[in-house]
Amino acid sequence: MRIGVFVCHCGSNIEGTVDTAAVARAALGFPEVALATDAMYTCSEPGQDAIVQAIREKGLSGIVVASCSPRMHENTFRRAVERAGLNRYMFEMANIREHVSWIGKDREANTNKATELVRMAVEKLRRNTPLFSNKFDVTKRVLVIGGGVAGIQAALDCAEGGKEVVLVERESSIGGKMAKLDKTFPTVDCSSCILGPKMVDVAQHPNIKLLACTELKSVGGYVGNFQVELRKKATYVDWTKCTGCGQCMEKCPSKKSEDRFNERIGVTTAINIPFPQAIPKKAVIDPASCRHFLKGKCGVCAKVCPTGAIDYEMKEEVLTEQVGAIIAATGYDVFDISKIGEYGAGRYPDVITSLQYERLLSASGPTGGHIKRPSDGAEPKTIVFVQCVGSRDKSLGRPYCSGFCCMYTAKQAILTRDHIPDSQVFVFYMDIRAPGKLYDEFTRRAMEEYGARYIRGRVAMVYPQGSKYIVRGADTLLGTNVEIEADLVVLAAGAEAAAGAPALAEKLRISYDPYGFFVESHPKLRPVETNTAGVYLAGSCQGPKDIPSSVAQGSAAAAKVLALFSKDKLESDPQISRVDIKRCVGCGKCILTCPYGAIKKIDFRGEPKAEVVATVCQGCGICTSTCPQGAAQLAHFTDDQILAEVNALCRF
Amino acid sequence: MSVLTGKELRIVGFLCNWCSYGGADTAGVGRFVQPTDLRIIRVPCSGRIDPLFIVKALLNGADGVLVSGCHPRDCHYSQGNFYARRRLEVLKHFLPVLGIDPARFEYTWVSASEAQRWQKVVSSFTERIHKLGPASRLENTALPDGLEKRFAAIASGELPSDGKAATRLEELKDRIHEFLPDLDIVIGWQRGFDALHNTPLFMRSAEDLEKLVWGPLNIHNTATYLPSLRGKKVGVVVKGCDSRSVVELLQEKLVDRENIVVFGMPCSGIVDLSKIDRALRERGTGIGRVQAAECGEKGVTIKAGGQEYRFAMEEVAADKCFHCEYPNAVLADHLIGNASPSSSNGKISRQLAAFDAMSLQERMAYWRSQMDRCIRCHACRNACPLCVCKDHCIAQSRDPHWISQEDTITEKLMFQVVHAVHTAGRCTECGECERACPMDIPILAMKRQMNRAIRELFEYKAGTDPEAVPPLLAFQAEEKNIHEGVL
Amino acid sequence: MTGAKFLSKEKLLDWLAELGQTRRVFMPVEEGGKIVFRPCTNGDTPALVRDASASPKGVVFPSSAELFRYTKTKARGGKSSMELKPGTEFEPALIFGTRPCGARGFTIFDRVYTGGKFNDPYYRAARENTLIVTLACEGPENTCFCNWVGSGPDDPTGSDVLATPVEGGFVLESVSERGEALLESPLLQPAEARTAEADSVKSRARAELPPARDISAAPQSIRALFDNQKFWDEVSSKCLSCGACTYLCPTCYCFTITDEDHGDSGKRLRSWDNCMSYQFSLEASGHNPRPTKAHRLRNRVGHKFSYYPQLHEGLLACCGCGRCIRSCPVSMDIREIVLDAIDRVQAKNCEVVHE
Amino acid sequence: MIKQLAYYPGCSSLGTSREYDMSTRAVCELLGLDLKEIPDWSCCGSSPAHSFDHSLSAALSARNLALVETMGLDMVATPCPSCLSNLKTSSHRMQRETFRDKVNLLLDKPYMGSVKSMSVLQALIEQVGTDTIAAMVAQPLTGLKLAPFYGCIMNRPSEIMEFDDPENPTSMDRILTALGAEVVPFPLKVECCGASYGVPFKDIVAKLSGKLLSCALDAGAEAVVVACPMCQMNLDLRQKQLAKPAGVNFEIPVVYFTQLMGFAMGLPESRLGFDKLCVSPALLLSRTLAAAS
Repeated sequence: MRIGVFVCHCGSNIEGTVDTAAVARAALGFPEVALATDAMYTCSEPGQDAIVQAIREKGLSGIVVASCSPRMHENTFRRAVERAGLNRYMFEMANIREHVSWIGKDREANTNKATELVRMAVEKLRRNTPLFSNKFDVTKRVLVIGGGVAGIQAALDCAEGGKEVVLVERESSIGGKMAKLDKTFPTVDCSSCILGPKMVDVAQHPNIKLLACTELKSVGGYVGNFQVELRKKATYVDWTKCTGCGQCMEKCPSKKSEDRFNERIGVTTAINIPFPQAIPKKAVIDPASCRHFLKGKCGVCAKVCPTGAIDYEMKEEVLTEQVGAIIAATGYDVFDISKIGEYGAGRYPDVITSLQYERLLSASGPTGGHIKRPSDGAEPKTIVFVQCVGSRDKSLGRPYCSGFCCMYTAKQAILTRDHIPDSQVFVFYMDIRAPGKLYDEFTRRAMEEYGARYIRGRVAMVYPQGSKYIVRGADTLLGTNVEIEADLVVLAAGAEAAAGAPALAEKLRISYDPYGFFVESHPKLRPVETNTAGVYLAGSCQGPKDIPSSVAQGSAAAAKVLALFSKDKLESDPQISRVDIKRCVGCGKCILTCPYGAIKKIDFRGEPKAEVVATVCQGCGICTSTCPQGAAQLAHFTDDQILAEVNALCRF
Repeated sequence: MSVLTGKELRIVGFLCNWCSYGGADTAGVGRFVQPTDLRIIRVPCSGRIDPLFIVKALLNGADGVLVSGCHPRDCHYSQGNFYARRRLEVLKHFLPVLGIDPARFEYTWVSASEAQRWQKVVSSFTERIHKLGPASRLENTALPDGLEKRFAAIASGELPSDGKAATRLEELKDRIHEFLPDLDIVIGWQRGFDALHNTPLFMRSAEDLEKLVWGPLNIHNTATYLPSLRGKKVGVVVKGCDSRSVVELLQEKLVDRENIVVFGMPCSGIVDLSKIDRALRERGTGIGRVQAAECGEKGVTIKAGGQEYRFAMEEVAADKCFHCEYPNAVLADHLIGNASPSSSNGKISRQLAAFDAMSLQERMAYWRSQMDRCIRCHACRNACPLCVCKDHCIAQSRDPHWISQEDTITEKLMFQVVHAVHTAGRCTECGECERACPMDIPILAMKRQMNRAIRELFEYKAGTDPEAVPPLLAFQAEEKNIHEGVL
Repeated sequence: MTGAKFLSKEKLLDWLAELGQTRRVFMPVEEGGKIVFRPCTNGDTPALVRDASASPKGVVFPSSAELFRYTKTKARGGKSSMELKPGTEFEPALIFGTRPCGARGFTIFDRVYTGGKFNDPYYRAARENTLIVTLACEGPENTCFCNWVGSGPDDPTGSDVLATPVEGGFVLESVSERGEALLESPLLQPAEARTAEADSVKSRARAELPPARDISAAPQSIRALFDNQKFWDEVSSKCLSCGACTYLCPTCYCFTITDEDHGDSGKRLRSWDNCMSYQFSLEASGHNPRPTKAHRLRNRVGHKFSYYPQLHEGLLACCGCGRCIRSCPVSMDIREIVLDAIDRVQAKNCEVVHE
Repeated sequence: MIKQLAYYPGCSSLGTSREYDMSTRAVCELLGLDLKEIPDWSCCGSSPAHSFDHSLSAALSARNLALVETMGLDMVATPCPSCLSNLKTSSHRMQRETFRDKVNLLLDKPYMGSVKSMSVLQALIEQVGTDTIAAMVAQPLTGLKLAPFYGCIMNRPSEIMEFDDPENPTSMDRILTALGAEVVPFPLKVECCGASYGVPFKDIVAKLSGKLLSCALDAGAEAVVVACPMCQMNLDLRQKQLAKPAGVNFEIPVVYFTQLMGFAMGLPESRLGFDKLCVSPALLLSRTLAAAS
């Protein structure tokens, strides 16, 4: 090998504390180094040209650049050496800026350290081999998991982009949390009026295949070629026949089914269409409360159904879909307020969540849009809102801010005063977080125009006294205790990761944080990508989000998918693991530990061997450190390459 | 060119690309001043870091090794640091047995945004290494006097017992006889070249069965042969310890349950031929001159050079048999009786106790003196029932090139570390490595130390549950007994 | 020729120290319960009660020897040159206290490395500069079978001096001319009457050895069984395929060559190799002509008792020391395999005759 | 099966809450809990000690815990939540090595940290259980409406006390239900009665305790059931003082849960000490007896 070493001054960034010329001189003494020089700005156009020229003129077969972090410019230089006709992997970087010149001023020590880092890079490069990507076909269909507003947006954008979409939703209708809202902040426009048309678009779009009452069972394959198994739950109603007429609901004698859509405020019929604007508008039987299932006789719905759609024998089905990309848009759940004993939720019927209150406000809700106390149906006159319930609370393991509670509480304060003009509204808050467009103005309106009384402080306790509730808290601005006699207490319950999110993440082979929210690839620069190629995130599954952010992320994820699908062939990263079949003894330890299921057992002349599925492997190298025979080797980070670096440091 | 003498020490860092390398970059961007000793090797993931890289560095000149990866749950590859955490923690527990101060190795988690934290990690680790000073080198250590005596002073313990050992053989033969027609081979033991040396027996016919013997001279682990006989129907006679190897092989799917038939024999301890040799030499003769030997309940009676010598089992039993928890097969298709286990009380072996009593310096010197004898025959490895790589062991490979042909003590010791690390969480402490060693090098100590770590960290014993996954091939998001992150 | 000399036990260390003035003296010492050959240092006492665990071959033929080292230097203008330095020169040595079998082992090396058309300079230099003072055996161990291979407890083959233990010391007899010079030390006394005592020690030792088995049919028998995979499978079934037997064997002379390269410098090593290892015959293509331990054991037994004798006038490549039996982790017995092979072929021949 | 527990009566047992101590011993004896009084026990230091010096406070408790270790027992029960709070806090703090060393320096015999402290209430719930209690009832408290009052420190802070729900405990509710009584929903069951202000700020106590009793009456309770000597004293002794600010003449008995247990299990009154209470529950209890017969 003929190696060229380029030591960068980076202006004075490196040269200021490192004698780059001395580093270059020392590098000339390293094995197989044919050329070593220092340069002002290696990454600049002339700098790159110098590398290209040196490769051509001096017949170099490998390049080391000692400059900034490879996380900064590795790709820049790889492209440069490629322009000169070398393989992009015949290149190494020594990070002498972030790891040397910027962290100390001792020029002697820095120069020495920089020289050693160059030696390491040279020793590694000597063991590098050209690596080549594979090309493979892309299935241009996308799976969107979750039919909330983020999923709907992502599905519509992809469909509009001409790609087929499979949209799966766990509930019987899409719409998600937004469908449950009465109005939205800061415009106070009707939530279902703006979401409804989008839901209809989903139902009618020729490119969208909507699967409600369906969950993800398993994911196999890799970017461009996922095989997805979907579990379609038994609805006991044949949806191809159901017209959504609702006669079954009218006649159903069992009215004890929990009303999930209305956040369990009241009950509903065992056969049910959750809300009038449901998409698909199809009935579902809840076998937990249906008399047919509980007692073995009833059959009223089957009798009244004009299309004969009822099918008590229906079984769960497993469907298989081929897709090239997956968007997870599984949303969030509301914090379980009964976990806070001092507020008495669960014991006191009139201590409710904001989302339950939203249903009380909604004209399609259980009270027809009239605010009534769940306990006695009376109209409350004094309503206390408590913010940050299950948010920003380390003791509950919920240290994060849910982000949208300040805003919806202000909205609900305003709506309360609209609905019951003679009501008194109190809001306990820690800080008002309203950084969005028109947001702060909106909270001000709640206080100033609508007379909501904002009290800065936490609520210590809620307890009943007669038919009222005493809300005891602190007013930290006045430095006093306050006690308010309330008719209704609304807790602004924070967002938490949707139930089952970690399990889903494991199926999708993506990371999740300690709270169960999915982790994006980069918090700033890759907010909708995950570390698994081909899997994207939209909406609150990544962290609590309000509607505009969710919609924006839905569109962003769709854009990523469309960009991915704009190529007919994808290239795999060649920095993946390979198994030397001659060394492999087929013990299967790599298969056990691979987080991607990227290694499979094969039969080679009657002997078990491991084989890496190149397109699934993400290049973590766990198999390499697991394989005792050194048969599995991660290309570009092989045992020999790392040993060369260790030896470069320890032998001298 | 090297570290700046007097100013720096040799500190090697292994950082994952996604979090910690980024964190170090961020620290640079933020101009967080750090000591200059550390040299960083970039790897994709902390899960890529083979603990052997760290030992390699520490044995070959590093004064300290620092590993840093993504915080648990933040791994770019979702699970890499979970595996790394287990493996690195185990290594930390293992290093002292080599005489390497575990404080010279640390692993921690730093995210790409934690510049300040990175600065603190580098500074405090560098400071720690400077406090420790340059590491002592294997080649430069000298053995203190009287170490052997200290070894000998440590008491052993209780042996398992089986009062009916004498009558078991016939029952075993009957049972094998019954199943032999359906089996290709049954592995047992027979008398070897002299009265003290038994040797593994491969029975193919009823005639072979007559050669079968039972007793404390059946020192070999019959499970060792199973992986190489895969595909055949094999019967195997096992002692309790052998059965744990069978279980471990099943755990790792290296043998097929349906193809093996296990005959479990209750064991009341086996002899250590080296101990007998030593005892005979003290009496002026040697194991090579043994004319007859008889093993009874009370011990071993040996005739050599016309004289008779009696040894109680306690004098000549293998160390592993003291406090034996599993004198009966933990898994058997045919269990020929039961022995009563000795009380284990969680006591550690004599060997480990002796190591614990040594200073780190002494341990290193001890290995230097012991490994010097190693002839690199790899009998330790080939006798190990779990060394399934055998023909493809990295000790003899040029690619990857972990170990050279130079017969330095460092290279020889490195191989033993490879063996210990590769069997970590898998080793059942059957002791075959040490028993097989023709030079009597006490290499089992390394595995014992490793197993102690595995027990403490994962409350796990290899080869006791066929369904269990070896702990280093698994992880928990929250590790009960690992409390990392001291930096 | 100087007559036999007597060396009293008390003067043994002095004599060794005297020898140590002109050459490195190696002797068997006890280490961790085993006996190995180590340079003689002040205060050490040789372990002479029985044969060493390791063979003396390592003194002459080290387990890993540096043949040469190289350094590449770059001149300005990109031209580079390679400098070669020979490995460390062999300094004169003396092995004290090997048994006759160990000394005889060197003669088996000699035929290969210096006797025929090949001349190995490294071996020759070492061999020529090494003197061997052999200690005759007083009695056999269970694994001894030197009389089977034409040797015996007082076999002087390969030695320069033969020392026979007698009451209070040793009777030293020179075997070679170089050995004779060793007996000129003022520390030695004329042996006189002690020679007879030595003779009786020798004959007693010879008598104590169980009678030798006739293995003259071994070369043909093993050759006849070459393709009998079943036979080799059976006899190798308990073999672990480790290298204890070969590395301890005084007659196993195989080596491998590797370059340990460190970029611009490196060295070429010659190290012991082991035909029981898979790597021994592994070809670069991945093909291995001896893929199983049966193939490899066949080679080891065959080499010693069939192929080597065919090349070297019927002389066996085995000195009968029994180390391979004694140190085998599973107590394999090479005698048994050889006898088994002879028996099988004989039985087969009988069958043929009967038919 | 008889279970042995060390017993730490606490100073109140010698004075203001003798009836609590008596009834506790009687009930436990009946239910097979063998309470071994710690020989030579000393004061837990109460609030004054820990307001002054944490290590001194811990040493006072640790001395008693070390005595339990000498008894060869690993559990200690105390009727008084304030004592319990000190025992638990000390153990908790002494898990920290530096603190433990500091405290042990003050002690003759170091405390090794092997003792689990619990309230008598917890011991009855966990070591006996409501099933056994229900089975031992001789005269059920049928028709008796009771407000169980736990006080503010019995369960809090939860990470130290580690028993029952800190905000809505139900252990005493379950015992009373097992005795056959009706437990009224009592939202202020973990409120502060103001005990430590008893001397300097009587007006605060009047406000806090008054609210508690009012709430109990509002909830329909005929008696308040307590598990704390301080609460008992405040709510019972001061009813006259509370009457004025609250505008109510309370006259509501405040009894220890152990007294009611003893009563329901038919223990003689001499072992239960109802006569030590200020507001006599005699009327209520005789009503229950009448209802039962």
